[in-house]
Amino acid sequence: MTTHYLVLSGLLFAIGAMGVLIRRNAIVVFMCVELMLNACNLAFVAFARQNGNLEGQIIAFFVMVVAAAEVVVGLAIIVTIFRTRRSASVDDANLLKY
Amino acid sequence: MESPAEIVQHTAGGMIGASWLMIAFPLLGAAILLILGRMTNRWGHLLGVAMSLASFVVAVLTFLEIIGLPAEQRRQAVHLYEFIPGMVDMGLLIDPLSISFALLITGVGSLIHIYSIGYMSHDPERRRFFSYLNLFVAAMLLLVLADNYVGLFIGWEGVGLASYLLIGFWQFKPSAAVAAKKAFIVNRVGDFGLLVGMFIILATFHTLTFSELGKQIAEHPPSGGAVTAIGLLLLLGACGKSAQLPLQSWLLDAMEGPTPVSALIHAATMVTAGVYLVVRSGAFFFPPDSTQAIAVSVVGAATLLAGAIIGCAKDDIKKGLAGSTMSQIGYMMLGAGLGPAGYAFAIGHLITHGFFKADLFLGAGSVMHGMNDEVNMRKYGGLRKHMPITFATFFIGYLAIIGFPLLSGYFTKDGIIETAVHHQPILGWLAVLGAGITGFYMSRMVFMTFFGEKRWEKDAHPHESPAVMTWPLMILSIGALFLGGYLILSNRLYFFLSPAVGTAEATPEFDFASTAGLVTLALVAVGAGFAWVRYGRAEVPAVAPRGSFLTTFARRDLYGDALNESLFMRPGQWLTRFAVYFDNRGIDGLVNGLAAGIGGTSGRLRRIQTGFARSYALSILFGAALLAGALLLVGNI
Amino acid sequence: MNDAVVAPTIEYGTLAPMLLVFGAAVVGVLVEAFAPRYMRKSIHVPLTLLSLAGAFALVIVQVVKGAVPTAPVAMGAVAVDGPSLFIWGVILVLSFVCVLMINDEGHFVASAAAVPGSADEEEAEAAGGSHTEVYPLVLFAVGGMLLFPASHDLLTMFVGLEVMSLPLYLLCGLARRRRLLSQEASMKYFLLGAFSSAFFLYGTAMIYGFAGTVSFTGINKALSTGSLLDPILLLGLSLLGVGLLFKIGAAPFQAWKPDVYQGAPTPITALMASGTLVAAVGALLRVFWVALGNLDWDWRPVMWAVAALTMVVGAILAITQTDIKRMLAYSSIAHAGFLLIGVMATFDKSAQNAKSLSAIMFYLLVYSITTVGAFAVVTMVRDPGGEAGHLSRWAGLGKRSPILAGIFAFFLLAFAGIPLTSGFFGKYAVFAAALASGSEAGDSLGGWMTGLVVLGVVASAIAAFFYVRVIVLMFFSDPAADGPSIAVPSMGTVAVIAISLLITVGVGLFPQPMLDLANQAASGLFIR
Amino acid sequence: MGETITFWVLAVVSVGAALGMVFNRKAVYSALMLGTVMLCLAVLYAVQDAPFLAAVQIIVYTGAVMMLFLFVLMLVGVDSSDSLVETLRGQRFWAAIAAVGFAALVILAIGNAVFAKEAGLASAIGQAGYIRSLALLLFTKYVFAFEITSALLITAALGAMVLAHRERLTVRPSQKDLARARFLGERPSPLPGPGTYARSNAIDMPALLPDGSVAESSVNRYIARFDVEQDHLPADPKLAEAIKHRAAVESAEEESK
Amino acid sequence: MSPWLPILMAVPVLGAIVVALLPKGSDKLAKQATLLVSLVVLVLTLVMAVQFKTGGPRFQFQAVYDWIPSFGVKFGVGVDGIALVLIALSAVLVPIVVLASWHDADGTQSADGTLITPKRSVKTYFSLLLVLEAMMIGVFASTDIFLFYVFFEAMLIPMYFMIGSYGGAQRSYAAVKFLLYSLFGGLLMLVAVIALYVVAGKGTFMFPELVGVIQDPATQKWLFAGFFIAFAIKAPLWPVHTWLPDAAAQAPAGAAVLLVGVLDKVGTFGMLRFCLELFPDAAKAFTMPIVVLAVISIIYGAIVAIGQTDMKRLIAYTSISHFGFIVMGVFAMSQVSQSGAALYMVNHGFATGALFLAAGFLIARRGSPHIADYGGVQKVTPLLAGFFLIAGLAGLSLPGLSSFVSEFMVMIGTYTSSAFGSGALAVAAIVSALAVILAAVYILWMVQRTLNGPTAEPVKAFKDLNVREIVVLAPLIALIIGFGFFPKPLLDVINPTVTQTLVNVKVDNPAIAEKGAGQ
Repeated sequence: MTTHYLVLSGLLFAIGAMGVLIRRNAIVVFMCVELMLNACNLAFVAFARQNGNLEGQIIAFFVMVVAAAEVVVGLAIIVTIFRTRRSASVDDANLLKY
Repeated sequence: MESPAEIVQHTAGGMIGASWLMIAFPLLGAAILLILGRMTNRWGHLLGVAMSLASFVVAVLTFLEIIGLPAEQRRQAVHLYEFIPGMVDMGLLIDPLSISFALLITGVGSLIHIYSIGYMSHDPERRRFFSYLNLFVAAMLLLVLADNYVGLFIGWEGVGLASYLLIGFWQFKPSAAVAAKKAFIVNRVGDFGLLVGMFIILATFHTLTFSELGKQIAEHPPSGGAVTAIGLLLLLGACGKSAQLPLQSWLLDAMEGPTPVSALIHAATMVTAGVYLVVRSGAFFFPPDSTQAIAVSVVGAATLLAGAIIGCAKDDIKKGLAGSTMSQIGYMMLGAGLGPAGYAFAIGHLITHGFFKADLFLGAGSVMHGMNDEVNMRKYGGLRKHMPITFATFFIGYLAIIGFPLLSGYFTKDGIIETAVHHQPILGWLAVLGAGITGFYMSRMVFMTFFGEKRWEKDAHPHESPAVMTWPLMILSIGALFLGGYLILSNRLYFFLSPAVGTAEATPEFDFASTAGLVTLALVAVGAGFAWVRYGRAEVPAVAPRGSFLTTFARRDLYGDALNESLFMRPGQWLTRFAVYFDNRGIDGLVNGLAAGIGGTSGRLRRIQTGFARSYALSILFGAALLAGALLLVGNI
Repeated sequence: MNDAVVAPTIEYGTLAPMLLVFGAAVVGVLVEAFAPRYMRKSIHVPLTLLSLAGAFALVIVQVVKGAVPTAPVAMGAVAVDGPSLFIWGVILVLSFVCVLMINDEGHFVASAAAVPGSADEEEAEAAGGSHTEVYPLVLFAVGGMLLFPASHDLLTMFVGLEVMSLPLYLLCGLARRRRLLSQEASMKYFLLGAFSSAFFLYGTAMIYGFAGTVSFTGINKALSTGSLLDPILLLGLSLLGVGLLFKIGAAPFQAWKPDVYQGAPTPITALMASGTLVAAVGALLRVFWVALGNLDWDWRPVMWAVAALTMVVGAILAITQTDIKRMLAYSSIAHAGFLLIGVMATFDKSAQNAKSLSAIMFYLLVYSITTVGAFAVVTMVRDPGGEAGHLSRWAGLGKRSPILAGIFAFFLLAFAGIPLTSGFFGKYAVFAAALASGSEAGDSLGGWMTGLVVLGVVASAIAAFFYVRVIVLMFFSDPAADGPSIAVPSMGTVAVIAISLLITVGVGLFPQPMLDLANQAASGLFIR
Repeated sequence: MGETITFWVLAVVSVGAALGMVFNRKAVYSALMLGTVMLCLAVLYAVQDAPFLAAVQIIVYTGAVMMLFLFVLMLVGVDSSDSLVETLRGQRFWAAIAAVGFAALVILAIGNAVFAKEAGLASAIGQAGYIRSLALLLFTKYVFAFEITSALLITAALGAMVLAHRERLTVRPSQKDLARARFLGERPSPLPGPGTYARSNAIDMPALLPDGSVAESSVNRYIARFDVEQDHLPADPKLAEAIKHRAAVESAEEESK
Repeated sequence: MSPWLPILMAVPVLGAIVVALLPKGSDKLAKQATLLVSLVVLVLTLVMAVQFKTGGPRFQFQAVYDWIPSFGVKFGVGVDGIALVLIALSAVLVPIVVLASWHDADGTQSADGTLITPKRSVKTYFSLLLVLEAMMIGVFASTDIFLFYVFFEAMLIPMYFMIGSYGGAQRSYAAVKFLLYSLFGGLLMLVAVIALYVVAGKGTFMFPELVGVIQDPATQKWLFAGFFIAFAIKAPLWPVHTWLPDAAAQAPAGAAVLLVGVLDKVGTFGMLRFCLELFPDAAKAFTMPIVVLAVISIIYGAIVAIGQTDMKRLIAYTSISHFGFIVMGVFAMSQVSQSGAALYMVNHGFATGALFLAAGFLIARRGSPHIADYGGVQKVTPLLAGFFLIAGLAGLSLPGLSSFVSEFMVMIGTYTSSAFGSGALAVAAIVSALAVILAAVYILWMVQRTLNGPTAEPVKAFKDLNVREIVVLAPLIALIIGFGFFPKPLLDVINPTVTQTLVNVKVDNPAIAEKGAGQ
């Protein structure tokens, strides 16, 4: 079964990554990152059972905490940008280039 | 045939040991005059003359000491100092050949110095002129006295420098500046030959010193190829310095210099350095009847004709004389190519030519002095009454050069012709022809200048030159009268020189009634007569008539310049332009292009940095995929 | 059910430097909460500086005492070995210096929440407000930097990574001038950082799946036993690499660097360009040399390509830059490439590896110090609208303020690696290590290492061009009529520049003491 | 068997939801889709002997993190939706290629790895029990990371404060202050209301005072200006004049700024 | 441990610091101090040189200190004959350059009152000059290859600033080009230096200990290439020469003198010492291609020089031609050719130095380096013209002037070299001899266009050399003439080193003229 779970996690990770690439709304982009983290968690949990130790699950906890903190910071940044530009599109922020 | 005597390393003191003073005096003079500059304006010319005379005195004393020695000891090498350690030591070779030259150089040189006091009296830069003259004398003495090829070469280039400076003495005239440069550069072509010749000498014989060379050749007779190459290369050098075909073109232009320069450098001494070189190297590299020796003669014969033809067409008195110089040196070369049999005559002609040609040039200078520096003979005429001394001396020189019997030129030139007819008949008869032409153009010159109606410019007031100028003329004309006979009759010169240059198989005899001699005289007479018809009796037009093809050919210096222009200068210019273009656009262009290419790459590549976070994310994902792919690939290998 | 939990052992003494920094950060937060506004700065500054200095002193004490532990501490989470201590020392010095710069007026926004250009902002500025939260945030970031390269398992490393990054994401957006750029930088850094840490995490998952543990010791052990799980190991390796290479800004993960460096407040840029780079390289070394050291056969060829690409991209793209900070960012990319050459210089012999490690650490030290100095100079060259970022504004600086321009030129020459500057010896050390390890018998990459060094040399030459171009602008061009003004430097900035200059010159003339330090630190290699 | 069925059902659902999240134009839908994925994952955790994690997943992720997302979405505009036009040339194409390639590589790697039989968590849990085992790990082996995580949370809080919180720089005027200001001003009473008319319920119509004169101040001056600029004046010249006048006041004020 | 060389380096460095720290407005004092320091260095150098024992060990005045033990780097200095004469060359040129540059940074006005160069920092210029002097001495004195490299590269920086800050209109382009070219070569050399250290495995960079260590031919070739490219760029050899005309033309005359006169010599010096002795087999293997490049340099440089319209560029191209001779002499690997090459390095320094300075004085009077802007200078300023002419003649290697001896030795040494048996070297020598003609063309044509002919209008206002300028040129001219007739002192010092080099290169090519010299 581990393989199944891993393939699923891989798919979710790739979908998340693709979402980051094609979505313009910063919030959605960020959601995609969250999806990727979730995919990681799935892998950790699967491996935990595969390897017969609980470390994977512990790591998954940490990932959740880290994700939560990241979400806070990230959303704060997005909000700030939105206030300034009235837009949450990541494409609109491209003054810095070349 | 016998080789020259061995060179003895000079040990005792005496005049020979002090012979370096010969060079040192004029060198010192030049240095003082150049360094002190304007401070010496008042007495500079006197110092110059004094130094030249001092050198002459040393030369005479050395000469006396040499002739006091037994013949086999007359070659003395004086070691001066270590020049290039392990390769060349600087030293002097005092032998009959070099001392003859030294006497000529210092003697005629001193006379010309004295003459110049008067000739240059109005020039504000007279002091500089004398410094150059002194420099020239020093260099020329080094050339002839050095006991090795490097020393010779230093002198060789030194006289080239002095010549350059003196031709360009009036450098503010563009023509003078160009002429000076041309002289130097054409000479350098010859120097190239001399230089490469030295390479081969050193490579073959491991020495550049005459004494060692003699020993080497005596011990290991050299193979043909290298010697031929050396000979031809030295000949190239000689051609440059002596204005022989094909490097003759500079000499006519060199007449831009003050007339004493033309007399000293471009007639009496420097231009004969080529002959000296051939004769000096003769024992080593120009065995009689070898390819290179014949080449020397051929060059000589060709040049003597060319010079003569050019001389016929010139209205400029100095250029006419320059043509004649070429021609006379051609005779010397012709003689020098004949081996020891011709050496004495060649050197003899060289010495007598030194006198009579200096005489002629100075005479011409005297004429110009009196004619507001006019050089066009068509604007002379009838001057013999106005400057009698000049006329007389000039006339003596004239007679000497055309080979009027019993005058200097007669003996030496006839000697060469006879020897040539004997050894190389074709060349000999060409020389005879040349003598006839000489008779024509020299007569033409004399007639146009001193005879006929006066054709002067309005403001010309011809007058005799001051004594300081006429005295040297008189002394020189004495030489022109008698020196030839003294040297040639009873083979005085031949025997004097033979320790230095070797002896011929048969001791040459001067024959007053040889066929060639008589034919020569006849031709000369015909030439002179023709000249009388054309220029003595008939009126000389003030503007040169167009003349035939041959005249144009001669006036254009046988198209020598045109040939140089189309063969070397134009292609050279194109090459230069191409090279400059190639350097800027090609090599530098490549470098700049590379830089621009990197810059351009940068300019394009930075567009990848679009500023869109999503593109960056894409590159990260791609990178991740590549990294993973590569690692999986590497891991599975 | 009632077996007692054995209390974990935490070696507080060993971890003291890090704990001190974190503690100070927490105290800083409390100061924010309770101290009146007008007092906050005057509390923060000494607090921050003292804690950093104290932490540095603690590092020194450990080194002097020679009490470098030989096993990981804090239940195997942290490895405080020679390299860690060296890197800690470097980071602490750098952060101290950066805090001196941060301390200057005018770098940080008065009110981050106020919309740029709004009345609110004006009001906040008029009130002279500024975000004193910057200090605790910096301290947190520094704490993360200390943890990141010293962590001994992947989880701690991940946490360290985030602890280091989150405050930096925030700090990037706090520039006082050109706030749009600053916010943009912040968002880009954040999104891409989160994206890349997801990769890091996925890699961690794979490694965990392979080894059953995330401890470096355990991974290393698992590698030696061999397994049927190689594919996921390699996958994990590559994804971990993505996360780490992103942090040091290696191509093709370099794209964020110019944008973020340009947009962020300059003192923060300096901190990122120095401290973060040092920490990230330390972490990279730990992962690739300690955990995956036995896998060098696999990762070195790939790293070769990354290093080559990074050097070339950094050097070439920098040529056409017109913004000084952006140019320095690209230069930092190129230098990351040079560092990667050093990272690759590992092979069988541990003595040689120690030399390589020492070379890398030496390079990190000299490069980062010079970088901080360079950015400090950048802060001093100002236009009415803030720092004069555009290079054309720098024209003729050498005429107007020769000393400042001279110092900056010296830093640039150090970047270019001209002898008698510290940068030269850094570059030399790394190249020498690479060639030496490449010449070891049996190294399949032998000739390739030489090739890489030659490529590095070519990249250096290209890089020299843009450094030199700035010097040309400063010294050989005539100054613009309305050129930028030179801010009267505060004591802090003067100190920063002086310290950087002193080290750059000193190490340039006598590198031996620093080399000794690095050698000593590297002699024991990493704790495995 | 039960696990397999659960897996397949949830796998299909979660992948579908993930794709839905990526491809849905509306951000809110995306958020809901993400929630779906998270819930699915929670169930899968539970299936894989991680019930505690499943609970945390639901509470922390679905409960807290997703709510945060939704809040921010509302802040930014709930109905915001991406345009379907891709502005970056080739972005979608290459994104798809990269994602598919990456997924292929991952799957290839996983597929090539030969897993042993799952070890199961029984031995790891052993005597202590599931939760206790977790706690044991968390508070011994990973205690340092655990503690350091606090720094992360503090940072997050601090960061949110810095970026989002706007500190009041002036004292908020009290009601007393406001009242005093009003009575000190020109007009203590409220402005008259607009004249509303049965047919057109318009607030841009000035009220008429009892004397029949027009109460200019009854029309909002911005609206008056709008009317003037849009040439939207009433037919009654008296009213039109009043609106114009009112608009002129606004313009003058605008200029004086 | 002899203190001479460290002192020689320390004095100018200290001088530079003092000059740099002088208060504002003390320009004159700065100049005087610089002159004093450079004269002190000159005196010290001469005193040291006198104590050099020609028959003694190869490296004398050695001093070795630990510098960077971690890298195995020592601060090792010591001189052999060639290094000694080159240090002496630097020590002689610097005071002359100081005097020559006396007003270079002051800002100059041309005769018609237009500003030619703006005022620039005098102190900086002269302290850079002194720093450069220290580095020049250091680079020749280094016996540690790493130290050599350090000086080799570091030397670029003061020169870069001297060109870039004090040069002509295109100065920044020229300065950057100069720096990047040299840096690029230097970096390749760095790789070779490191590789040498690694491959040799001796743990040291000391040159004497590394001679003959590298045996593997392939390794030798690679390392040789690394060193050679750097030196070829520095030298500069065709086709990597294009930086020189720009740099020399844009640099102020004094800096140009040091650039062409000394800095570039490091390239040929390096070839002779490092390329040959460290990698003898590779050197022999590459001889022919290198000699071909050298011959191309000789001819090509001369031809391009003919086509120049800018005096300083012209001189620069002549130098390219001359460097071709030096390189040819080095690689012909005979005693005579290498001694000639080493001598050429010195003589070329004097000759080109004099030419650049004289041209510089000319340019300072007119404000234009274009040959076409002159004419008839001789009439107005005979002294200047005279010096210019002599310097020019030295440039065309007129016999009697020092450069002739060296050029002659190089050519004849190449022709007679038996190192390679084949006639190729002989052909090279003959082809290179064509340069004597081309040299006459480029020098004399320039002389004709500048000094001769009718006096151009702006030239009429020229003033002749003042005392300072005479003091600048006279010693150079004296040296040129003196060594032209009496090169023995230099050759005596150079020869043993060359002999040792040939022993290390394992070429049995004894002095060709042994027999001739046995008097």
